[in-house]
Amino acid sequence: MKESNEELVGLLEKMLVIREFETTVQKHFAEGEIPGFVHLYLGEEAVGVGACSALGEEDFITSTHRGHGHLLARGGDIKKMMAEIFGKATGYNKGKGGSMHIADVNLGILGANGIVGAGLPIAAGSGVSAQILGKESVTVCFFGDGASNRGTFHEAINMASVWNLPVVFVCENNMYGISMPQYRADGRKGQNIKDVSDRAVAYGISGVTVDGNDVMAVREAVVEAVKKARADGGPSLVECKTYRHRGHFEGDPTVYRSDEELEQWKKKDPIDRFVKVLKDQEMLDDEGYKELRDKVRGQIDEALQFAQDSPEPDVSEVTTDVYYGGAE
Amino acid sequence: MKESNEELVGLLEKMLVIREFETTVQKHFAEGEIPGFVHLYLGEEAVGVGACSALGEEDFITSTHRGHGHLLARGGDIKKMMAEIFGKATGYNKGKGGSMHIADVNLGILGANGIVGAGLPIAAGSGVSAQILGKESVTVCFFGDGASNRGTFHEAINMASVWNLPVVFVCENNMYGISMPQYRADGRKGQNIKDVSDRAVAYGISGVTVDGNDVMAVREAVVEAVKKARADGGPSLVECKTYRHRGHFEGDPTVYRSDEELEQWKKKDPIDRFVKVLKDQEMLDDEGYKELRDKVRGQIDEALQFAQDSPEPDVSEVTTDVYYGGAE
Amino acid sequence: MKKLSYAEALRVAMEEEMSRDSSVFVMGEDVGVFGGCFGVTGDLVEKFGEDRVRDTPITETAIIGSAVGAAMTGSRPVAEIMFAGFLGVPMDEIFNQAAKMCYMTGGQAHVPMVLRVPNGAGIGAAAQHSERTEAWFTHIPGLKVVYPSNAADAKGLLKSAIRDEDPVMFFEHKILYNHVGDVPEEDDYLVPLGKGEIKREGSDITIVATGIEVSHSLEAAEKLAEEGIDVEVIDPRTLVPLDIDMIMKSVEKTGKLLIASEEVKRGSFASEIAAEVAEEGLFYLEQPIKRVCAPDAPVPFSSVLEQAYLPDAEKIADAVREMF
Amino acid sequence: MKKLSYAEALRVAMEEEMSRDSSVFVMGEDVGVFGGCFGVTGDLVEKFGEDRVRDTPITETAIIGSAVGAAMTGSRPVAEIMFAGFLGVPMDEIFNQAAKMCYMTGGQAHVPMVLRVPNGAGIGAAAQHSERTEAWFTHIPGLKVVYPSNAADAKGLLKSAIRDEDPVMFFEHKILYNHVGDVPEEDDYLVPLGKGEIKREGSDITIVATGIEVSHSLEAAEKLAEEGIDVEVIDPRTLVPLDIDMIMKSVEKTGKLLIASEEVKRGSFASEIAAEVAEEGLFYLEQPIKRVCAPDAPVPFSSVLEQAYLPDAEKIADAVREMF
Ligand SMILES: Cc1ncc(C[n+]2csc(CCOP(=O)(O)OP(=O)(O)O)c2C)c(N)n1
Ligand SMILES: Cc1ncc(C[n+]2csc(CCOP(=O)(O)OP(=O)(O)O)c2C)c(N)n1
Ligand SMILES: [Mg+2]
Ligand SMILES: [Mg+2]
Repeated sequence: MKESNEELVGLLEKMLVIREFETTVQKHFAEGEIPGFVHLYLGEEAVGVGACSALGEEDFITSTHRGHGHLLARGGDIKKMMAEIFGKATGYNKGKGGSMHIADVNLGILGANGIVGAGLPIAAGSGVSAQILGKESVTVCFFGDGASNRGTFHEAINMASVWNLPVVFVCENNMYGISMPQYRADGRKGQNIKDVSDRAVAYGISGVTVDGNDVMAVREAVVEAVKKARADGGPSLVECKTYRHRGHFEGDPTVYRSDEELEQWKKKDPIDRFVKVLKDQEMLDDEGYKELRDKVRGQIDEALQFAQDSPEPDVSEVTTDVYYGGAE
Repeated sequence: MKESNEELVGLLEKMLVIREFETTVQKHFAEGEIPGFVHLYLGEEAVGVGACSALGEEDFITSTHRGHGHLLARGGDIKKMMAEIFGKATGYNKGKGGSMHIADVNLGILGANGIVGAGLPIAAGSGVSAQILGKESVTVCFFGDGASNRGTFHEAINMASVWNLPVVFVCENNMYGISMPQYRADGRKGQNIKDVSDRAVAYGISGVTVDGNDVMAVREAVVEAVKKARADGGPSLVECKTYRHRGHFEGDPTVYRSDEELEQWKKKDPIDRFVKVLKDQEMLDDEGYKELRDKVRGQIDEALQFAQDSPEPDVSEVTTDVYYGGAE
Repeated sequence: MKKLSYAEALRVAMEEEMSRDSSVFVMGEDVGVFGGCFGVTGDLVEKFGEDRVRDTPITETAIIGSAVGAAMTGSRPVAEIMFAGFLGVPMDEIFNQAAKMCYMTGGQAHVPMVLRVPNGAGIGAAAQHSERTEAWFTHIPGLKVVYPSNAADAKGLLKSAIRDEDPVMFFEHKILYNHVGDVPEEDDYLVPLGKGEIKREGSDITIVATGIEVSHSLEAAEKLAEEGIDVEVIDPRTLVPLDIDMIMKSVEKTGKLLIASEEVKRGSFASEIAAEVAEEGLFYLEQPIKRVCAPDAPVPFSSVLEQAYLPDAEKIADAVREMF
Repeated sequence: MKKLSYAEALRVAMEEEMSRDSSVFVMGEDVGVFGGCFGVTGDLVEKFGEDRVRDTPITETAIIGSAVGAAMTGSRPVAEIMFAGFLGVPMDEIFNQAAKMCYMTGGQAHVPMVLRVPNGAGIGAAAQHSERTEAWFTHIPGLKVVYPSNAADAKGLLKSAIRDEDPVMFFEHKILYNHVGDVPEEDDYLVPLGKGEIKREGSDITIVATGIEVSHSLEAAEKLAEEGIDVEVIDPRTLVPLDIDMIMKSVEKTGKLLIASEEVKRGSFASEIAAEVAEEGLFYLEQPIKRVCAPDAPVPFSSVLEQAYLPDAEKIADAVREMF
């Protein structure tokens, strides 16, 4: 696969959109403008962007509680997203869902999800639809290392395997589920294996581990898996090792991890790395990068303004949308 | 390990008890004397007997919907068992539980269970108790191939692994979960792997597959796993390949499997095989075997008589035992 | 009209809807060659193939979770969970995914799926295979809850449920499976969700019942008629949406309300109906409301205990007599 | 007496019981070094070590399933599920294992475990992190269901729950965690399960409320007192067993009953209380019973919508006014 210049810079732009979006959300959450919980994707941008770059229009994704990055990577509308996070009437979900539930069904985004591990069976079902309706769509399912310890992981991947469903299970192993390390030789741990991808064996499917801070590595692995799924080759498991720069949610004092660890990972920042790659290959120069960042910042500022200026939902909305076909 | 003559003949006797018990239940279920569902263990005797022979008094087992054999192997009282299956006041559970819920808590039998896969987390909890209370008990957890596709399998074994719990997970792979083949190259299947024990990799524990119709093979594998667990070596997974001679429950016409398949497996009958071993080693002769069988039959007849003669529970029992500490 | 059992009527409903709409498919444990644990799916797999009649592993969370995903992406799954007692297993998928998806997404997504579940006691299946769990689901906004009491309603309601745009919990009483009744043969025979039916008109007391209790109540009504008590039996048919108007009108007429349900009493849907009437129709009542339910205990195994546990025509009639 | 927050009172209860009885242990997600998602377990892990304060993987079914196994074999687990909205995940383990074990085994086994769960809305946590799900559990015989409304009760009830021989669902309202109150320091301070408390005496109307609604009801009562309406506020403290006598006596005295609950109305425990009174205390009632609950909808995210959704002192007072 040979990507064009534009494609590659496009990947960087998507990562920058996420970076700036999340930084803005962080700031305004701290200022008390955003209710509820916010789980930021800062540091993990390469996973969402790399994986979504492998998908076409007819494809689907399922997302998680840490979902802003997935939605933005898939091309979600920045304004509607920001407005939703602010709980405004103009948001994707009319302010009813918030950060943990943003969806854009028209873009094939089957929703962020507040229940850890809930996306895996939903993704399997999306795969079933492809078979029932005779479509070529592939579904990418994002989930965390912590989620891989839930029964839904086991049941959904097993189902996908025995039915040969066109689903790519993308594990974002950011080393922690809240305070629980995914693996450590000694002490508390979520699981007793170093690589989540080892679990693929249990279902007779292929599993790989890639550097989740390398957008091209993620992209390559997911492109491969999507190709296989589309050719009726069934599901795969792709583990991406990465790290969240912020706490689990905003407000988490992160007592369970060391500053050194964070610093090590910041040196592997996916954006810095990819900028360097593009510069080395002379696809981008300092000026170009600056322009790109300014453009992205402009978009985010606009989205922020839009969110702040948007009206609150009308209280009559409390009881609408409980049923799709209208009221009971 | 070198077993004495008595020990070996004891294993045979236990298997015969199960065989005769189940055959009697089968007959009286057909005659309409037993309510509800009955899942027989005929053909799988070597698993329960081999595994339970590895346990001491302080140890525990969890059982399944197909639990008669486990309870008998663990030394359950034949009369109380038969009476329970008949729903009588003299049964283990006062007639309140029936075939799917027989328990003998004093023998460390934490209950048969009508929910497939429910025993695995319970067994993990029993392992936690050993750690909390500082005991050396080991828990053997029986479950089926079908159960290994439930989320509880995944969650319980993962927990057992990260906490290094003294639990031996014994999978009775009888090739089917009701009508669903555990594995087949083509067509419907419960899972996409030939050996359930391959799943041990996903938890970083050891997994082995043994001939489940060979009581000594089962015994050996479980003795090993128990020894390891007792020495703080953590959990293991032991898969025993076997086959049920009867349908899933009594009344199942078994349209999903062939007569030839059944015949093949009947040739591998665990009792016939073990009798032959004992005879070859001159530990048993025809006469001894006949005596043993007659003795067992006598016990079962007695138990049957006891069950049939026992009174029905008093209707006041409907609302007792809802709470242990007495009524609300 | 054709004589069909309740189980056959359900199968016919699925067959007709699968023929009508190629996005409808069936999935569950042993629904294929085995024909379903209670024989309801029967020979559907022969007619529609393994792609549309999907045998699943033992995997209730994935069954319901994948049904949600399938329904969100254009298919119409009809999923079976083998016993209502197993509904705790996929409870999160029902509660947090199926039921809330439309609301949480601000109406973008919807989940047109049906979850068929055999429920109820009476066959000696003991505590984990005999439960009535419908009350939980009436407490979950976003779900519809259906419970047919006879073969014709079984067909008409299941077809409506499959065509509905929202997730429907569809309860079927095991004892009813073999009940035979006249079933309209038209393939557009639909019973709308939210419309109850007066199964027997009467002027002295209102009995509200669903599922098997409708039969018990009608039997009790016959006995009581001989004693001069004229019973009205109302079958709401769907618990959500509930035809509360029909119940209120009847109570206004009779002045007395008894709710018959095999559920354990505390927290039951029988309690919900009582609460509704105590809130909106209190002044119609000449007598305290009566709930004839199972006691607050799990279902016992022994047939003697099970019989003592379950409400039946005799217990309903006795309770009515106490109100006169 | 000592001023403690509700959260601190809960921690103290656990600490005292763990010191008293070495078979008591705590487990759940992030209950160790993280101190619990809402800080309730705090520094327990420093005091008792990782063996007795166990951080689990994300594994709710195994948490509850293993708690059942541990309780059956001599330990006393206090398990935490992070949000009441996640209770669908281990529902089978609660319903089919914890609750029924004693009955199914004919009284041989018992399951002395406590399941602590933060519940309720008010922090903008949206549809999957704000639910009130206690009604489900009141419909499950074999469970006890507890819900403290203040710090002292929190301590006394949790200690009783840990000492109880049966499985206890212990609900804690998130908004209450920071409420500070006087808490008895004695380490044998127990509030018995099944005993309600009259939190305010009054003669004109009875309000029954639990958890956060007790505060709302007391606030409403103060306002109404100025208007000449004398409100009695009853906090049953445990839903199962329920102190129905206390409620009946109060309704007999006041002739009016309002139940305030943040639950969605249909199928709520508010409905159960209404049904009980409509059945056993109908003739005490001068007015229809009123349930002030959340509407039948999931919890919305936007703060404006969430506020409109939730009952509060104002809404309770308004409903009371309508009854006079
Ligand atoms: C079923 C369930 N259990 C627990 C939680 C609480 N919770 C929210 S996020 C989280 C950690 C998830 O870890 P991981 O899957 O690794 O994702 P990450 O947050 O690291 O991106 C937990 C425990 C939840 N939302 N759902
Ligand atoms: C959670 C759950 N799902 C489904 C069932 C219905 N059921 C009872 S036994 C059984 C098959 C179990 O297969 P397996 O675990 O292989 O045990 P086997 O019957 O073969 O001994 C099924 C599906 C159940 N009891 N519990
Ligand atoms: Mg993680
Ligand atoms: Mg099997």
